[in-house]
Amino acid sequence: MFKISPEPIAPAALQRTLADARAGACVTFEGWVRNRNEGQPVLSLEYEAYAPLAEKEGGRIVAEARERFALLSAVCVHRVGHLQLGEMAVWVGVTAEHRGAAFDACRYIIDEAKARVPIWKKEHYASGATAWINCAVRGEHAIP
Amino acid sequence: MFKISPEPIAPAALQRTLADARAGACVTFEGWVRNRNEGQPVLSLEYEAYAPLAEKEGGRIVAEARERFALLSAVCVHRVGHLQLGEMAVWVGVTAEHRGAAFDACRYIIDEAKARVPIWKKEHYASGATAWINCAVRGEHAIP
Amino acid sequence: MITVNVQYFAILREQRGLAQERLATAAGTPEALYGELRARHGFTLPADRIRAAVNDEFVASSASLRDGDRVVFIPPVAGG
Amino acid sequence: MITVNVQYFAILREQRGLAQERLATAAGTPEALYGELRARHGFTLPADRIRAAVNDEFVASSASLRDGDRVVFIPPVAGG
Repeated sequence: MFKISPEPIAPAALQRTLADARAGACVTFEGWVRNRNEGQPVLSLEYEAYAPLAEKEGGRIVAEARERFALLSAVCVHRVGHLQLGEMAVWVGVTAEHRGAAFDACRYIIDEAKARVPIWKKEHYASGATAWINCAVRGEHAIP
Repeated sequence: MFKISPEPIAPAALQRTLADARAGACVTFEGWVRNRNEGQPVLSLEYEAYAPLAEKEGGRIVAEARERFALLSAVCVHRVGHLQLGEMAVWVGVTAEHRGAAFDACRYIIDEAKARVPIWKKEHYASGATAWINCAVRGEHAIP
Repeated sequence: MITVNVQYFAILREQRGLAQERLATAAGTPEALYGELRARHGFTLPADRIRAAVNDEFVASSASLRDGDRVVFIPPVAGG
Repeated sequence: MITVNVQYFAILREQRGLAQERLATAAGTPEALYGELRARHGFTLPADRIRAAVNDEFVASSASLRDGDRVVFIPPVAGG
């Protein structure tokens, strides 16, 4: 299950959906808005998603993780909107009988989601400048 | 920080202690009592610790993780007592600027804790039998 | 000429100044359409850094566009 | 002869039938003491699967025991 959420993520409720008597391991990843990126002080982050395709592509990533690793369940929720420092941008939770599969799958899901899911983030800096991450082009005076 | 807890683990409160404006990633591992081990139906698990040395050795493992990986914080709490199916036996939470360090450190801590910290578990089976895990010896009719 | 609906996100939405538009074009592929729109609106991202989606699925930049398609140009992603 | 305090955990506690005892021994090392106790109480775990701790620190099985030491024999661990 992969969802885009305009509302704050509620990790406790999400994690309860993973409960399974066969599960011996639960690994979660949370991405938080941090106060610096590549040396620049960050004040806040805007996330924007192309939601229908993001949920499709995210769902494919979760399905791939279930094929590759011996999982019992896997969920990823990605926030959109204007987030302040310390807010949760993404939550991934997986359960498995054994911890190796749970760690590997959790990492697979977040790595692939960051690389493939159509979500963009714009950093707002203390200087007043902003930048869409990964969208700078050679010659621009922007964040590489 | 590494603690032995005779009380149920409260992950939300533990995770709040990890909040840090510099943190971009939080990875947690939870070990849950599962209903089978090596093919045998399990009803419950007893955990016992040699608490003073467990907390010292656990503290060393957390310190090693902080040396090896670019962490901001790391906490591990291990439950003792008689646990029912689905209960949480161990919680590990780490934060870092970047997710790679957080995943690697979380896994390091749980792997080392399982191998080095003086904690033992006894499985209670549906058959009425019990077994201290890893304590069977050749020739015994016990769980390998 | 075909008529397509184009949706813009992130940096493209800001550079275009709107989130979607309906337009008539002679472009037969997403790549050709992006080139046309980039020239018109000054998009900074070169075509080789953009992916295309049609009707909510990724497509090759050389796919054929059809009348009524909903086209999205996808800047480099940065979730998490 | 020295007097030591021995604590038992897990399978050793069950096989001994108590959690701790104070005893006099001629054993000069944890290894020798475990051999003595194993013979007396029928512990199933061989010495090479046991680690020793003295005064809440791991020690080599060949470490010297001193009068008043608190000794713990550590069966194979299984946390998590």
